[in-house]
Amino acid sequence: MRAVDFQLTEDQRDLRGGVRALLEGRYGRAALRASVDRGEGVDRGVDRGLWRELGEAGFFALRLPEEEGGTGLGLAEAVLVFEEAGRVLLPGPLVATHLAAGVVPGAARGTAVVTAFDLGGPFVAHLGGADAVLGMDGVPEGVPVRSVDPLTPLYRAAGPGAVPEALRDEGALLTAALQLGSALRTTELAVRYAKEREQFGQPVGAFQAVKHLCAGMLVRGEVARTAVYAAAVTGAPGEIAGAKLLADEAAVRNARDCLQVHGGMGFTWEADVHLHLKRAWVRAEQWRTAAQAEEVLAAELLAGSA
Amino acid sequence: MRAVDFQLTEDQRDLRGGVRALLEGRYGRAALRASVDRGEGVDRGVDRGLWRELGEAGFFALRLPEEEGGTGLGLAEAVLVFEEAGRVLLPGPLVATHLAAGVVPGAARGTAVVTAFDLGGPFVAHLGGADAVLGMDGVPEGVPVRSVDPLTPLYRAAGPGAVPEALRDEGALLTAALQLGSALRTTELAVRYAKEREQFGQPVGAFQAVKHLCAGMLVRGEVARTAVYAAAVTGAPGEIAGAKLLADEAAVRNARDCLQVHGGMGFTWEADVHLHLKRAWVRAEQWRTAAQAEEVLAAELLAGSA
Amino acid sequence: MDLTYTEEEEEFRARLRTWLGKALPELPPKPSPDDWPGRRAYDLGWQRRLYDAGYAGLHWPADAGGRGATPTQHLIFLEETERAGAPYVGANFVGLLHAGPTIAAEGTPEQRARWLPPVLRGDEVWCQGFSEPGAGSDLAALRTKAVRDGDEYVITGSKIWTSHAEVADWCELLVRTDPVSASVPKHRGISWLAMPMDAPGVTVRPLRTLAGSTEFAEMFLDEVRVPVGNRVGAENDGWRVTMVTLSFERGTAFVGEVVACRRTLAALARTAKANGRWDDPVLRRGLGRLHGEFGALWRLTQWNVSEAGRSGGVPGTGGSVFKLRYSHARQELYDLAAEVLGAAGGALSLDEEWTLDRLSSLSYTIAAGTSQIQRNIVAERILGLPKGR
Amino acid sequence: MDLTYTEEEEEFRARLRTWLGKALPELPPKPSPDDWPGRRAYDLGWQRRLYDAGYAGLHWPADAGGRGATPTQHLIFLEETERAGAPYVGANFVGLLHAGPTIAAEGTPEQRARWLPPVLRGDEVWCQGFSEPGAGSDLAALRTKAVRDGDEYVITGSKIWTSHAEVADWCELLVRTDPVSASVPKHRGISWLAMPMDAPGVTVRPLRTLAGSTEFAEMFLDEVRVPVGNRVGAENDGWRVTMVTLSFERGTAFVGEVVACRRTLAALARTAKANGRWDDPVLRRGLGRLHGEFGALWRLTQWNVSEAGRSGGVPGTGGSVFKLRYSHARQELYDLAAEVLGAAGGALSLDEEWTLDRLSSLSYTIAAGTSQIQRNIVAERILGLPKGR
Repeated sequence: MRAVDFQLTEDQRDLRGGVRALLEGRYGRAALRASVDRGEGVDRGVDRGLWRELGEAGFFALRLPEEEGGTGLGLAEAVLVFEEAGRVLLPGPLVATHLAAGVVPGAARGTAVVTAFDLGGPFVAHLGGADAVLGMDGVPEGVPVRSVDPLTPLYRAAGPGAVPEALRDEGALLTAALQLGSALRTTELAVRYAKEREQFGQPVGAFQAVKHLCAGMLVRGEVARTAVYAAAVTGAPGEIAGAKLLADEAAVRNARDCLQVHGGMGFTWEADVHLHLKRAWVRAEQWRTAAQAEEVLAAELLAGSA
Repeated sequence: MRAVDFQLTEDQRDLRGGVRALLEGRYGRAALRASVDRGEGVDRGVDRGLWRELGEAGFFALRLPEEEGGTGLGLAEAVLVFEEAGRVLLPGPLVATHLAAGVVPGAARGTAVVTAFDLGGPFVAHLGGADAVLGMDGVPEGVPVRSVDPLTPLYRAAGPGAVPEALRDEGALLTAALQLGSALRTTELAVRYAKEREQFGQPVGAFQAVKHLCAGMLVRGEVARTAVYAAAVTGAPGEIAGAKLLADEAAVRNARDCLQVHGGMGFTWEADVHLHLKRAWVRAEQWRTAAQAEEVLAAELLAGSA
Repeated sequence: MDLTYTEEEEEFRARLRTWLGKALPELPPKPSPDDWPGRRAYDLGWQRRLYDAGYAGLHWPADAGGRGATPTQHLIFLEETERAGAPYVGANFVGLLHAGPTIAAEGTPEQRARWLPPVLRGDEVWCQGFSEPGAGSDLAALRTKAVRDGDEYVITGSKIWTSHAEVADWCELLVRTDPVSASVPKHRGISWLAMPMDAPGVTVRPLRTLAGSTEFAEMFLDEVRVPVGNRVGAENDGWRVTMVTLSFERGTAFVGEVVACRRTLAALARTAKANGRWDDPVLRRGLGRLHGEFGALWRLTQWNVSEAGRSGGVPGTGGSVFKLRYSHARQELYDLAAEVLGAAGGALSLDEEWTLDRLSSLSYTIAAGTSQIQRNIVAERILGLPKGR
Repeated sequence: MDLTYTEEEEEFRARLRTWLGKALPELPPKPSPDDWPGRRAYDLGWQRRLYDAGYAGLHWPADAGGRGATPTQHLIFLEETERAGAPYVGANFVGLLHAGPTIAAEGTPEQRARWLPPVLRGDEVWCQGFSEPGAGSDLAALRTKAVRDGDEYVITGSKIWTSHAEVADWCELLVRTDPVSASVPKHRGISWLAMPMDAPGVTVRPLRTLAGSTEFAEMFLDEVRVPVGNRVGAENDGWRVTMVTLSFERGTAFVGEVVACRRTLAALARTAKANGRWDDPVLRRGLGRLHGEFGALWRLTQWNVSEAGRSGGVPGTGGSVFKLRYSHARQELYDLAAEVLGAAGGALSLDEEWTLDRLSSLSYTIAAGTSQIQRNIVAERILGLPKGR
């Protein structure tokens, strides 16, 4: 007898495994650090070769029907793919380009780079060299500002000044999936360091204080994972708001705890932990902030309790 | 050369020592548990004998000028005395009666029991057998409600429905001092238990997780102590609001952590920790709540930053 | 990933709902909290109705008299009974969830025949004698001693946190049959016994909690004689025998509670709307956040249940993850409730049910493994971090 | 308890204010953050002005060339210089606050005469060579090795987190002169040396932090020769010698920072008022709470200073209490700043000074003893809890 099965299907596991292998090969740690170095102080735009490869791998067209060149998969599969992208800190306007597939020519195949005014204000990410902006005709001029995240160039530009409302839920969910991947990754980084680094004659991970920091990270990650997967399956706005809230919190707080576990080494530019934290800060501001998510949830709670 | 000296003077130390000795003798643990047992289910009113002894010891008249039968001391000394009362969970409307000294006949000497509508609503503590209510003519009828704190009987009554505004700062500060005493006491209780209780072949206090809980308790207590003492010296409304906020937090959170350190034993009626937590909950609602204190502080911050 | 129920599952739910709609109104009035014999009768009566309707031992294997239901059916059962306001498992808790499954897994055919049917039928009540005053988190340090005397064990010691001891017929008891020594580590030398509660030498004393209630008891054992035939599993193998119980849990332990918390949260939102606190964004957003939190916890329950379903009933480590987060969220819920009510709304009055529940919530980070112990489990068993020196 | 300053103290403050009002406008323009020689010159220039005005080594004992000021005077000095926006101690940090006091306490008369006046006058810069890649929290596990060769030590190893190494003249260096063994615990066998930074074999490499800046450096030592006469204290007694430094601290370590945070918080309130976020009670109350927090931290500073004054300069354990709370509060401050600004207000832009300060705040729970180490200190040294197995 079949039962409600919240676990991943075989196909979903395969999809995730394939994406992970692709990204490990194409955007491993060396590539990450190279793009950090390359991007120093200047926006060199999205790596077009990589973007096309992502397109070929179905990153953007995943949810398009097969007759439109997609693979006809759903939000659940998209979330698994974006989780993997979040793990390796894949740069670029992934969410906006994915949402543009089937709408903006070239987005589906990764030949176009599409961004969005998803920061609720005059700032927009990855505007340099973008081919389109979701919900706008043409690409506005932008003034670069120094971004806190070396892999998310920011521009000040005149635009709609607001998140494209119709896409807000899907954008928030996919961004939550990116956060989830990062939260799971920083847990791994912290645990690995805690096993290797010795102080006072034993691995620091043998100290209960460090152990409990790591346990807290795992719990945050698993709760966020459940929320994100469930929201992907149901597509309910309230669940998506909850997923964004919990994934944002998991990504930011796990990065902070990962930094703490690493001690001084975590404070260096060389360690990847700051890249996770900075990206998590950026993504927490995208599509739906914590305050907005809480209001959505509160309204749903009250409506449902009537 | 004399310097700014935030430390206690010799006289202040003597005062505190004297009050501590008095309360240890007159209201030690056995007396505390006896009054818990005696008060079960019914308000037997304040222990008049104890109240008079407190009056004789200057508990209420402390700040009255000598010509009015007081000892002419200041808020700093009152705070030290109330801290001691908070340590031993001394019951009764201590703050209201202290504030009534010199206003309500008998309050100064402890022959009158005076309470106040300091809970911002229709509830008033210790109304049963009270001789007066601050800011009211006469004592209203009250309907007893079952109080969460076995040593703070509560009544629903018609009254001003608001905290007496003129006395709010002093009331909040003295209540903060009670909270401070409780926060320091629960730290001691937790540390003592952590040293005695053995699990897995060592005192639980040797486990870093327990150690760090206790360290957090000490920090909260010391920060609250500084805030309360400083507010007593300056009498500034902003500092008093900060002191109430920090002392409330220290009392409630330390009681919670004390309970956690005690494990199952902390969940028993026999352990004193619940008495501290319940009283801390009551006092957090008296004179100035956290939300009110934060607003006072915010307004002061903005005014001072102009 | 699939969150839609199958047709069979929906049918199961529908049948259950229909039955609940009929059975619940027929229940006698609920006894008062301190009427222990009344509570026993009420809880056993409910169990008997479940038995008659075919819902008893839903999650037990068929060869133990159970229905062999899937974890998801069990989840549906717990969800629906909670939603319908059916009685809690109450006095049947230990028999159905701990002692019974242990006997089912490790008992002899005779032991199963003797003890399991009365549990399922609602004839006998069990209690648990595991914790001791000196052995809380460190359960294996237990010292209650059983000395063999012919066909009997003679037992002396004391137990704590025993619920329903006043009205139990049997106690699943952990005793030390081999003293700890250089060659006997503390996890060895423990045996599992079924002790009749009316045996001479058993004294039960109620243990009052900070909530003022006496849900638990202390139990003092003074040369209590228990037949050797009441031992389940081999002598000195009781620790392993006890751990087996957990394999029946399958992630469903807190289903009812999460459903209840979500209902409580909705009630709190209504209260906040009615008393005006809803207009304070600090409280409103706090309620929204908790709605997201409990939504995720509900999904985590489903996740754990479906994981247990895959692994054939072996519990994942999801239980520790869930418990850590849930116990904290439950405390937050009642702290927020106190803020919504405020002093003026009765946050300090035991006449408000919220206040009693707030007090009870304090045990959640302690009972059944403190949060500190749970974090150790997560760190060492899931993350593989080393034990300290 | 008294928080009013004495007449003498108010006079001291008034004189200092007058002098600052005159001296600050005469300062040259501030060098850019990556102009290390410029920063050295600027910081030393400021130190020279302090020296000429009689404020150099205010808290040093008179027999070390200092002014023997009371802790309160020192507190006033730090408060007023911060309020006036005077330069930070900068490149003079190690000389004035670590190496200098150590030499003053433990050096020979010749060593004091050689090294202390140039520090006070602003002629020489010191850096600190304590931490190593493998010895962070566990500082005593350091492995940089010094082998005696006649009148010299030959030093090989590496150091990390050395600030101002690029422009320092001297390094206070901890080296292992006796290898750890069964009879030599790790806290023994360490010696304190003054190493000239221009000695052959010293290589400095900038260490970039997550804030993108290179405030720190790594230092590689390859058979560096240092005269034995540069050792302060006895051979193998360097751990004790180093700890002595702390006795000069007297609770004043964070005075300037707390004053600065209070100013920052006020600026944040103005920003919130201007951008409308002030009307959001969640943020407004958060700001109010932090105002209370930093108010208490300021009072705690005064408390610690007056306690140190009583105990004659021996630091209380108040330092750990303060640091635990302060480092957390500082991070909260910048997190709240990011919320007040929001993405639309530049919270993600390094063009906002807030953002850089937010990044820097991340080191506060790590540097100079992680929060975990500080909690151990509080628990073991203040509360007397036992060390674990």
